[in-house]
Order: sequence, then structure tokens, then C-alpha cells
Amino acid sequence: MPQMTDERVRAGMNREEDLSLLHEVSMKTAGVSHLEMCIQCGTCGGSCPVAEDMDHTPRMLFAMLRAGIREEVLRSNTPWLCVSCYHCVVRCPQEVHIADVMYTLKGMAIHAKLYTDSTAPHFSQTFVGMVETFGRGYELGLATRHYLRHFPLRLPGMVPMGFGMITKGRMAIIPKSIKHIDQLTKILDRAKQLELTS
Amino acid sequence: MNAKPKFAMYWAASCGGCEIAVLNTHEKILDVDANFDIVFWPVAMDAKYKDVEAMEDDSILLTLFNGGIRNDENERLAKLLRRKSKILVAFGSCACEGCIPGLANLSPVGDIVYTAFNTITTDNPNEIYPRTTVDVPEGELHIPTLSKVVRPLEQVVDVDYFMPGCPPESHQVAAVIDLVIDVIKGKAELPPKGSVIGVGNSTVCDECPRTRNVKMVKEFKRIQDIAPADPTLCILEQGVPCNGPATRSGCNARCPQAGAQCIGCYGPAEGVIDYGARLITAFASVIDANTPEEIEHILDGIPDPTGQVYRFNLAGSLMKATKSAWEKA
Amino acid sequence: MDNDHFEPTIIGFTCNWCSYRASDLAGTARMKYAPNVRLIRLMCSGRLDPTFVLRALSAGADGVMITGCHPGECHYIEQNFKALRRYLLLKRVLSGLGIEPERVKLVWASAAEGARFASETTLFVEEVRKLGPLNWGKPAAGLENLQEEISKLEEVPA
Amino acid sequence: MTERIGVYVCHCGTNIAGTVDVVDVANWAAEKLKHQGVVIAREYKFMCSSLGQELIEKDIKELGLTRVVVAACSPHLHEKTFRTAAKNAGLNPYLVELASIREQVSWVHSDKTIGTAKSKAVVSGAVSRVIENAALEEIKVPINPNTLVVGGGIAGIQSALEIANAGFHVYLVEREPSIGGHMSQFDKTFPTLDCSACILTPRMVEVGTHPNITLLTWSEVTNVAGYVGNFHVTINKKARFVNEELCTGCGICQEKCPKKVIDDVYEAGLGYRKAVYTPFAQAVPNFPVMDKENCTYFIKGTCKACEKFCPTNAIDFTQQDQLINIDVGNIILATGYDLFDARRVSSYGYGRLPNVFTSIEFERLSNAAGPTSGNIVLRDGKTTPKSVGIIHCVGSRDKNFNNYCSVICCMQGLKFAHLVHERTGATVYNFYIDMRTAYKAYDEFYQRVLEEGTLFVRGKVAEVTNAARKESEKGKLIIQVEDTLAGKQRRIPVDMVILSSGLQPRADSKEVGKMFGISCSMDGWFTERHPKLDPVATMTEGIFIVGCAQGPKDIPSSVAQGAAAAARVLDKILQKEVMLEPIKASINKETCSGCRICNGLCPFNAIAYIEDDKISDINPALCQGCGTCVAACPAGAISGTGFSDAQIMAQIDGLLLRNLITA
Amino acid sequence: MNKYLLYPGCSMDSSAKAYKDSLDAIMEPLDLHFEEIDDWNCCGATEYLGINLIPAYSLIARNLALATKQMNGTRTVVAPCSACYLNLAKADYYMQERPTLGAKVNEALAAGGLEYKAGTLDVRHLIDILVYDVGLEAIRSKVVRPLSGLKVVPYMGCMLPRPDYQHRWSDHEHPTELDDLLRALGADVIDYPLTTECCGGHMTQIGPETAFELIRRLISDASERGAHMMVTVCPMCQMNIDAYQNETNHFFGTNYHMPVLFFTQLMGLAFGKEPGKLGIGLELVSSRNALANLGIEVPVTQEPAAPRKKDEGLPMPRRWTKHEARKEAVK
Repeated sequence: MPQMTDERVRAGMNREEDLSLLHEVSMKTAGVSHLEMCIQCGTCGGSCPVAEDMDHTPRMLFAMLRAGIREEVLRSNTPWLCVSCYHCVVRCPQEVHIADVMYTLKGMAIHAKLYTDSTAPHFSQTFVGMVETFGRGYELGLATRHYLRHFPLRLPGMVPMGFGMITKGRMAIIPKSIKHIDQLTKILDRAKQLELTS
Repeated sequence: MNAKPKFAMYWAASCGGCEIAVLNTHEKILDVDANFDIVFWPVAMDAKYKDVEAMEDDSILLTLFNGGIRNDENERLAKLLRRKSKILVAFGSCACEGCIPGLANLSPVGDIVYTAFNTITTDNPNEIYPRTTVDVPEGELHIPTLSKVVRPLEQVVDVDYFMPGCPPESHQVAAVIDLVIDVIKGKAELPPKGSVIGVGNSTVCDECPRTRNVKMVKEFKRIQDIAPADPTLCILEQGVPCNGPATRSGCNARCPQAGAQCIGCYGPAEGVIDYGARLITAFASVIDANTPEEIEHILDGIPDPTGQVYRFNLAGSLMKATKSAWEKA
Repeated sequence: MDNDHFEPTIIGFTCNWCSYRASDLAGTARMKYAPNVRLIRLMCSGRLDPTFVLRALSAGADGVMITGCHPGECHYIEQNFKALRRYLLLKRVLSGLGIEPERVKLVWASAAEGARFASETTLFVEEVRKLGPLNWGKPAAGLENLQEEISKLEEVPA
Repeated sequence: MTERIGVYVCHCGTNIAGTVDVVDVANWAAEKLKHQGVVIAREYKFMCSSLGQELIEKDIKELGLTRVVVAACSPHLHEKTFRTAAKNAGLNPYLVELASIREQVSWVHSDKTIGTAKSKAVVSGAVSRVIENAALEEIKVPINPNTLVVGGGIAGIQSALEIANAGFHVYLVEREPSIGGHMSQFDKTFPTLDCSACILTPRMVEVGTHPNITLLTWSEVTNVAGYVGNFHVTINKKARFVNEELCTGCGICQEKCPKKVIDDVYEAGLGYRKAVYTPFAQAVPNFPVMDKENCTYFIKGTCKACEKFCPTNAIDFTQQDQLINIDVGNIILATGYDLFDARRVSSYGYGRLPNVFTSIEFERLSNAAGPTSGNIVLRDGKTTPKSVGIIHCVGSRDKNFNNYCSVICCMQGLKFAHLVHERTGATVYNFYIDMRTAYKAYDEFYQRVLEEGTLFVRGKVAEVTNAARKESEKGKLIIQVEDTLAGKQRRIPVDMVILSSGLQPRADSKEVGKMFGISCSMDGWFTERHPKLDPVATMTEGIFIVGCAQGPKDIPSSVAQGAAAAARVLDKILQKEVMLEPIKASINKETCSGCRICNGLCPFNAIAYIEDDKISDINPALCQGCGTCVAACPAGAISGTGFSDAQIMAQIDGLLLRNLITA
Repeated sequence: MNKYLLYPGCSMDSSAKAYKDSLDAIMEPLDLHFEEIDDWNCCGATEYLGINLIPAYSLIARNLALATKQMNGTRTVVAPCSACYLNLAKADYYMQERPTLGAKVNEALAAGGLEYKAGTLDVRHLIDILVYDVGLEAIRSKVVRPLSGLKVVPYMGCMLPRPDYQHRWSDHEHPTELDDLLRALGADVIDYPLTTECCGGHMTQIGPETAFELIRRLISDASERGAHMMVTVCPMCQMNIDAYQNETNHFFGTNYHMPVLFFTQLMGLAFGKEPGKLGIGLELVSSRNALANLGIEVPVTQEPAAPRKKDEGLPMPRRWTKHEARKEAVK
């Protein structure tokens, strides 16, 4: 719930602070996020192998969450760069479930259509679509195709790799479906309904 | 012939073992006959309720009432005998605290009747259930009506003395008879009203010859599952939930002496409000674990905790019966 | 009874060193919580005799809350563990008596946890409210009309 | 009805009266609880004021009250006040019951109807209960004037000296061969940079020579029995294999001993000692001890070099451990701390990367008497570092390790920065989460280190690695951290990393606590009686805790606590006897069956089994009144004063308003 | 006989075929028996979780629910892929930690007639089984062709030892299980500080520059330390380092040639199996030259600790071990 008090307006703060943001992210995260426990020590930002490429370090993102800066948080590329290496998670002195918070933020960004670079969301959605259709990803084979599609300029460098994967039988051409795909569909449909109601 | 003091004994909801225990006093029973005029004792002699009703109030000196109050007939007789007796003794575990029949309080009375007449071992093809009144050509017949729960005698009428045990040990019965005879002869005085008589001061452990150490157990087991049981070591210490620590002494630790755990028929010790609570805390105190998981695991070794701690005492306990027994028909 | 309008009566046992002080702290900090709990101060949760719980439940309480120091923080070193053991066995016995084990709750609260004391109290009141009144202690029904009961039985399909 | 009860309802200004209709409560009690024995019920603005107390005293005298209920604030606040008032009026103080309608009612509820109703229930409970209260007398116990101090670190030394100087005898027991504790390992002490040895050694010598101090080093307490004023303590004096009567402390045995052993204790694993050794030159006492595990003679049966060379024949291979029994009136525990094991933070590489050092290792490195004679060098033993990173909060403020702040690490880290700067001129980085420099002259020291040019990075270090990503990182230790003030991840190559490790409770603190009958926090620090108002006493009368045994603290605080506990002990000694609260359990000999279930329940060893009578018995002086045995006795043979079954049962009934006459 | 339920994961049939082949080859000598979970589905990798919550965990939990139907005599599910292992283990853990999540997942599962009670199964990774169930001694006893002379860096990857809610590993950052196993095979194991650093995961797909830098760090350090090859336990790691190595070289203008094989392949070699049966040759960065080193004898010597001489280094503290970690946990 955005809270605009007279004091803040008088103080010249025109950005609406959405103090419910932290709670919302916390509630949407698997497990217990401990997000409110962050002491801004920077262990996560120090640990992150890809921090250099991030708009904000995870720590900054948590400070922004706390400050309720919704849009900037959801536009940040930080969650999309997270490689789920869990270094920050095991080192965090406050046991914040950082990697899972990143997943939550990705989902929220997709929902709010606030991501800036569509590559990552697109990849996720393609992958998910594949899993929902066949029950199995044909995994990195698919990933390689995605790569070829999204980064055509690199194609010359990639030819030997794609060729090698196919000739060595490491890239399936035809996806295999699981037997009871209908059962999986039912489960996922129900899960999606539950997701909306939660 | 000098009018001897009158004696009565009655059997309500119980098994009859108490009567046997009285007879089991051997020649002492002759003292009863010598000193008392037995006016009412359905097991031993023929007498009609109306004969008792005809007696003057307080005309019976001593009534030993065994059995709990299960139906309206039990209740009527309890009240009748109370009126007619100077000294009313709740005799035996059933009258004192409900005993085994009191375990019926774990179920609603309707369920009990239904089960009794409709189990696989009951041949009842026409689904006939007892009814309390039935019309026959000769008129209307009545059988006693079951009450919701079994009650110890004290919950129905004022009781002078309590003599627990299932049944009371015969040597204790004999001692009580001696006492009353001495009182009649003016050689002794009656104990204060409300006393528990024919018992020891302490609990079964006091009389138990087994060795006792500071106890901690990692698991509870049934006696048949410890092999071989140490015949000289405290049974509880060997992991078997023994009710001895909380059970009134007076039986000479009969069961532990015979190699079995005490099951608690002598009821709570002096001043104890709830027997089951004492056993809960006794068993809990010997559990050697600190985490809820481990404690629960150890407690799994007591498969029926409610039955374990209230085997003889449910009807006389603070809760008296289960929720469903109170609520359902 | 309409459970929404049912106000449970709860007896709370607190230990002198932690949980009673937690309730003091809740007071000093003016934290509001459900008024249904009436406290009895013991020196230690280890003093909690199961008889007290049985007595409270049989005498009209709808629930019993037992509070003590956190495990490992008992002022009497380890007596709260003894309370824990008793509590777990007591719950099993209560359950055998048809009393929902949720009516008796053990809560650890340190002297600093006024907020926890307040929130746990309110939470427990709500839990008991959901369970409805216990209504124990109605005197034994005495002579009921068995005929009525048996006629109900006869309706049971074979 | 034999009791005459007075009920006093306090307004506490508007604190209670704002949410509770106190007049209604008082009138209700007077009317509805009349049959319970309530003869008077009054309300008053401030019951705890002298006028309020006089009101109660007057009623006790004039109306002949035999019981008093005061409905006011929490008993923790004013129970003593009203008990004293009753006592002044000639009523036994334990016949007064406080009903808390402030902390437990008016302050936590807002509806006046509800507040009033609940107050009635609370008063009703108190009235029912007070009827069952018994008149109790405090218990008097004589105090043995001797004191035991366990632990010869600076806190224990301070306690021992204070008491000994006051003219009373002290037994000082120390586990290691010498007193001195961790402080003896340090080079400098913050913030004044006093030489640790210079200020500590005179104190140690004073202890060693004090006529009122019996010093027992290389000794451990193995058993504690008894109670305040009358403790019986057993101490195991381990065999030294050196006859203290004959030894002059000349040190020839150490010189001649051929066996070198890594010194894990005093030198923190960074230096060596012999198998027969005094841990350091200024050790008190100065007699060496023989390390049986490493002595060649004890292993192989030959050598005896020490014996051959000893000029006074003081070496005695036949010596045995010796049990010493002493009686003392009070005990001070100064058992100190263990250093957090930095190997547990594997991302910092201690134990894997040679040039990562712990704080205590650095203390030894920088100590002139240490293995490198005070030269700050890398683990190769010779290279002076050109750049040093000091990491704060290692193992502290971290839920993966210890959740608490270790207090000393910030200042320790600053001290290291200063020493590195001063001795090597290296570039020094300090990595911190929050800079905690509270207390006198501490922040000034921080300013000084800033001035010296130490580089501060605010951020908890993520990792220390030797995996170089670029040329400039090769051969270095790289500290990877988010500089949270710059908002950037940084990789800082250094030659040496010092981990400012936190403090931990002694590994055996729980067992030690149990032996002395005191409790530990969840972390394992000994628990004080009150965190603010009674920081050196414990729940067990006569046992005091000082220094880091109670929680992390620096030298000034340890010394202050040492002195504080000494003052408390001296107070007890001078009183000659102590009054104990009469809340105690006792066993009815008639009904006790000797089942021994209670025997295992008492952590204070107050319950003894009397073999001859086959029953258990409680020593009232040892009993702390928790009531666990009362609740546990299956025969109902144990009763407890102050919190009897009858009192509590009555209170339950009262609270549930079953004590009302419903006409 | 050691029986386990197997959740192979999608890659075992395609990109990580070599992993599957080599696993099949070592099962018999180690008396291991795996029963594949019938009709298992994809775990969602790291993608599904980034889009939603309940569907993602329901997708994972379907596999757990199916596995419970096959629990005759075992409750252990083995996942050879680190990402699959993490997802399965995490679902089981979070369903317990957050009961509301558990309830919702079960509500979804019920739509497919399934149910999973969190905590029923024990989810473990293949190397966990090999090191802690089979045991290093048993593995050592099967070695007929010790890998001495082969310098390897053990690469555990990130998703295996972290977050490790069940405390299965000796350490989150520098676990020694893979080192110990390779040592048991006789290989010359190089201390590799980056053993649990990230290979880039899906970043090869969505942010290649970022991924290439991560891959470069790994290969470059392994190369600096003189490794003949890297050894991995995860299909994703193998894929990224192997298939994208050429591209990484291209990107940075480097010329690394660092083969990366699955640990099971090396086990197969040490057990005397034919390279062809172990999927050797399926890697894009050929291991031929590296494997040519096999047979070179390099004796391993350890100097006993001695008192410090004048210029000698200062003694090192002992390394933190799993044994000590356990002791600490008990406290």
C-alpha cells in the first residue's frame, strides 16, 4: 500500500514509497525469506560471481526493497543475472534466502512486464513452454537453439559447437514426451489457479 | 440373644472378586458371623430390597459396598444403603474409583450398548437391543437404565471409608474386620471419616523389594519384550511403565514380586488429586531425552497412555470420562 | 454455539523468570493481546503438575497455556526440559480422553520476548476459539432416559 | 471461615483506573468474596505510596486481617514493598498476595468492561490462593569466610586479589600450568597500547606471593557439593612430575629436554615448547610441568634428561594426581572463553591458505616474546607483508556461527591495524560491518588509526582466495568484498590476512555450569541473575560469574566484574550469615516410597537418597525452589512452600470464578 | 545389494550421454542398483522457478510423489545432475519449512491424483552415494588401472554443495568429496580453489559475455595449476565448460584446451573399462592428450612435521574436516 504522508510531501519526496513491497516479496518466496533481517553487510554482493554486470548488487536491491522502490527493483537486471550459485545464501550471516528472492523478483517482473532485456524472460518462458508440452525439457539441446536464435552474430563461432553436439549425439532432435502428460497438465493447471489465489 | 450389630454387603457394577476376597479371609469370616447379624448380602444370602427398605434408618452398622454406579438400580441401592447404614464403606477399586468397569467411560454409553449387541461375535440377526421397559401380558417390565458414565460410590452418596484394591487384599480385609469388631467391643476407635483404610501409608515402591536407582530410560517396553527381565531390579528402571510409584501401598507389592509391573489397582496415594497426573509426571520424569522428536519417540513405547495411567482410576479422576462420553448418548 | 461469539477462557501458567517477565514486558510496552488468558505464576515451568492442567480443564477452562524459558535458558538449568517431557505425555493422555491436544500449548518465551508472549497468546486464543467451548465439568448426567438413547440406536442401519 | 482478608485495589493513577473500573472491582470483591473471608476491600490512588501502605498496615492492626491481597502492578515490582508493609504491621509477609492488574490487565487490554471483568477474576484467584498461603520464615545459613575462584585470567586474578587484600582466604584454581589467561598472550592492549605483560605480570606475582591466596595451577575442580556458605569442593591437582618444594624454577630441565612440541595453547600453534615446560618466562608459579603425552620417558621409558640435569632433584616421575578437598562459602567462576575456530569459515581459507592468520596467532606474531620475536612476517617465517587485510566479525554476528557480537573484535582489529602499520609500514585494510568503538577512549583510538592511513572498507568479506583472475593478483591473497559504501564489488590483493575471530563460551561450559549448579544461555555463556541489575550473581546463591565466562568483554570490563564479584562475596562474608528465600520443597518421610524418581530431577543435587531409610530427602539450603520435584513426585509426598498444590488449585478455581456463591 | 531410486534428469539422455554411459558401466562392479522413477518429468531447472512458485514446486513434487510409489525397501532418490538434485531436495525442504507451500503443492498434486508428504524421501546426489554409502575403500578396491600421472582438478560446481539444507557435504565452499574420490582412483589431484564456483549456468543462453568470463576463470585457473583435465559431477557444468570453451577462447582471444570429463568416466577408466563404453570421445574438447598421461608414475611423498628451524616456515593449522563439522553440529 503506497503511503504518502503530508510530512513526506512537505519534505519534497515525490517518489511513492511502497512499504508493502518487502512483505510482498517475502510472502511470494519459497521457504522463509528472512528478507527483513538484512543488515546490509554486503556479503552477497561480495560473493556474487557476476556482480560486475549487475545494475545493483543484491544488497542494494534489498535496501531498495525496504525503501519500497518497486519499479526500479523490478526493472533491475540483477535477478536475471543471478546464476543460482548459492554462494550468497550459505554465506549470508542473516540466513536470507537470497537466491529464492531473486526467483520471486523475476516472476514479479514478468508479471508486471518491467524487465528491460527480453532475452532472459524469453528463454525462461520458452523452456517452461517446452516442459509443459512434453513434460521434459530436451534440455540444453533446446538451449543451444535458443542461443543460436538470440545471438546470430556469434553464429560463425558457434558452428563447430552446434555441429559437434549433433554429430556426437548430444543434442536431441525430437523431443520425448512423458507418458502421463495429461496428469502433469492437470497438476500444473491447478497449481496456476492456486498461484493466483495466494 | 443379644441383638448383634447388623452387617450388609452389596455388589453394584463390579466383577464379584471383592466378595471372593471377603470369603478369602478364611476363618475370619466366622468372626463376622459371630459378631454381626448379616441382614443383606445378595451373594451369600437371600434378602429382598423391600426388606431393606423396611429397616429403620441407620439400623445397619456396617455396609461394605462394592462396585461402581453404572445404572439406576445401582444408584437406588447406594442411596438406600446409605440411608440405612451408620458406616458405609466403598469397598474395592470399583466403588472407590470405578476400576475396570470405569474404563467404559472412554466411550459413549450408546456405543457400548451398540457394540455389545452388534459385534461380529454376537448372534443378533434381528437387531434386538435391550429396552428398559417392555409390555407383557402380565404388565410392564423394567430393567435398570444405564447412566451416561460409571461413577464411583462417592460421586453418588456420602461415603465414610474407602478401601481400595482390586480386590482388597484379604489380609487387609481381615484387619479391617478386626478393627470394627474391636470398635464394637470398645477396644478401639474408628479412624476419621473419609479415611482410606486397609492400606499402607506410601506407594507400592515402599513395599517393593527390588533395587532402586536413579532412573532414566531411553525407551519404554512391554514386560514381555524385555528378555530376560532382571528379577531384582526396579521394573520401571528396566523401561517397563510400572504404576507402582504412584499406587497406594498395602498389597505387599504383589505384582512386582511376581515379576509383573504394578497396574495400579490400589489407586492414588494419600492426598493425591489425580492418579493419572501422578503417573504422567512419573513416566515423564524418567525419560532420557531433551528434543521433542526424541521424547515423542520414547513415548511411542507406551501405546495406550490414557489406559496406562487411568486403568483403575478413570471414573474417579478429575476428568472422569472422555469428551464423547459426556457429549454423546 | 456460535464460535465467533465464543470467548474462550484460558488459564496460563508462567515461570517466574522468563515468561512471567515476558508478560510484564508486554505490559510495560503496552502491547495489546487477547484478554482471555488468566495467568498463574509458578517458579518454573518444571513446577507444572499435570494435575493443574486437568483441574483447569475440568473446572471450566477451554484451554491451558504453559510458558517457560527457552530450552537451554532455564533459570533452574534444565527444568523446562522436564516440563516438556511431561507436556508431551500429558497431550497424549488428553487426546485419549477426547480432548483436542491443541487445547494445551507449550510456549517458550524469554524475559525479552514480550512481543512473542503477546502474539502467542492471541494466536492461542484464536486456536482455542476455533475448537469451540470445552464445556467440561458438567456434572455426571445421572439417570438419563436410556429408552431415548436406545431408540436412537435402533435407527442405525444394519 | 477463619481467615480475615483485606483486598486493596490500586488505581496506579490512571495506569490501572484508565482501563479498569477499580471501584467496581473493590465493591465486587467485598460483596462476592465475603464468604471467602474478605472483610474489607478498598481502592486507592497509589497503593505503593507510603499512605497506601499505611492504609494496609492500619487495617491489619485494626481489623485483625490475617491475609492481604493487593491488586496492583506485577509482583516483580512491588511484592517486596507490600510484604514489608505487612511485616511492619505484624503479619507474616508471606500471607500477602499480589494480583497483577496492571502489566497483565490494564496495560495490555483497551476495553474497560473486559479489563474490569478480568481484574475481578484475577483478584478472585488471588483471594482463593492467599487463603492457602502459609506463614514462612526466611532460612539463616552461616557463611564460611573462604572463597574459591575458578580461573586465573585477569578477571579471576582481580577477584582473588580484592578478597585476599580484604583479609580473607582465597583458593585460586587454574587449569593451565600458569595463571595469566589470554591476557598473557597479548602484546599490547587497546586503546592505550599498554604492554600487556607490563601491567599483568605484577598482578600475577602478587597472587603468587599473597599470604591469603592458595594458588592451585594445573588443577581442575571435579566436584562441588553443598550450598551457599558451605560449599565442599573437590579439586584434582594434576601430577606435575616436578616437586614444587624442591624446584627453584631455574629452567635447566626445559633447556635440556630434547622433545619439541607445537604449543597449541600459549603460542596458539605458532610456536614450540618442550615436553617439560613453563608456558612463558613470567609464568606464575614458575615451576614447570611435564606433558606426559609427549615426554619421551613416558612414551619409550628412556631419556630422563631433565632428571639427570636437575640441580635440586625436583623431577619426580612417580608423582600422581592428587584430590584436594576444600570448604568455601562462596565461589567465583572466571573460566573465560575459547577463541572461535576460524577454520569453520571455510571461505576465509584459514587452515588452507598459509598466510591467513587468526587474531591470537597475530598476537603471538607481534609479541616480542613470541615465536618471531615480534617480527610480523608471513608463514614462511621471514617475509614482511607489504599489504595486510584485517577482517572483522569472523564467526560473530553470523547465524551460521555465533549470532552475538563478540564485543572486542572491532577494537582488536584497530589495534592490529596500528601494530602492522607501526611495525611494517604495510598498507592496511580493515573490513567491517559496523564499527563498534563504544567506551572511553575507544573511538579516539579509531580516529588515530584513521589518521595513520588505514584503509577502511565497509562490507563483510565474502571470501579470501588464491585464485587469481589477473596478473596483479598472482601470488597474493585476494579479499573479495562488496564495498557497500561504494556499491561495488572489490577484489583487493594482499600478502597477509588477519581474522579478527570472535569469542566463544568454553567448550565445556555446559558441564561446568551443571557442576556448579548454574545455567547457561543458549549460546553457552553463564547466565547472570539479572542482566542489568545483578550482572555478577547467578540464580544459585553463593556462585558468582565474572569476565568472559558471562559473555564477551574486554579487559577493563573483566576487571570491573572481578572486583564487583569480590565486593559481593565480601559483603556475604562480613554478614557472617545469609538469609535464604523460604520457597523450598520438602519430602514427607511417611509417604515417601523411596522410588527415587525425584533423584534425577534436581540439577542442584538437593535431593539425596538415604539408603538406610530407603527414602529421599531434600536439603533445604541447596533447594532453589523451582518445584520440579514437587510436580514430579508420583506419591504426592513432596510439597513446596510458596507454591503449594493447594495454593495453585485454589487459584485455578478462583480465576475460573468457581469460588463464587451463585445464589 | 544397494538399491536406490533414480531420477536421471533430462540431460542424461542427450547432452550428458557420457555421464549415463559411464554410470551404467560402474554400477555392476560396485553392486549398485538403480530403479528409475516411472514417468518422471523435468525438474524445471532454474527456469521454472523464476516464473512462478506453486507450479514450479508442483512440477518438482510430482517426481517425489511418483517416487514414493516405488519405495519398496528404500527411501533414497538419487539424482546425478546437480540442478535436479538441488530442485528435488529444496522442494522437499521448503514444503516442510513453509507448510502453506506444502499444502498448496499437495492441493495441486491432488488434481493429478498424487500426494507427497514432505520428509518422506531422502534426496541425494550420486557422488554422495558413492563416497558415503559405497565408501572410498570399496572404490579403491575396484581400481585395476590407477590414474596416477593424470593431473586433475576436481570441479564440484555450485548447486551440489549449496545451500545444503541437509548437511550432506564436508563444506559449502571447499568440499573434499570429489578430491577424495579421485584420489582413491589414484589420480593426481590438484587443489582447486574454484571447485564450487559457478560455470555460468543458464547465462550461456541469456548473457553469454557474463558466462564466458565465468568459464574463463575456471579454465584459466585449472590451466595455471597445470591440470590435464577438469572433472565434474554435473551435466550443466560439463556442457558449459566443454561446449562453450571454443567460444570462450574466441571471445577472449585465448587458446585454452581443457578437457572436462564426468567423475564416473574416470571411475570407469580406473576400473579397467573400455573408453568407448564410458562415453569418452563425446566431449568436444578432446581428452585424448590428457589421457595419454596415464601410466606416468609420480610418487607421492609426505614430509613428517618437524620442529621449526631458523628460517623455516611456521606450522599450519590443521584443515577443517567434515568430522569436526559434525562434532560442532552435535554441540
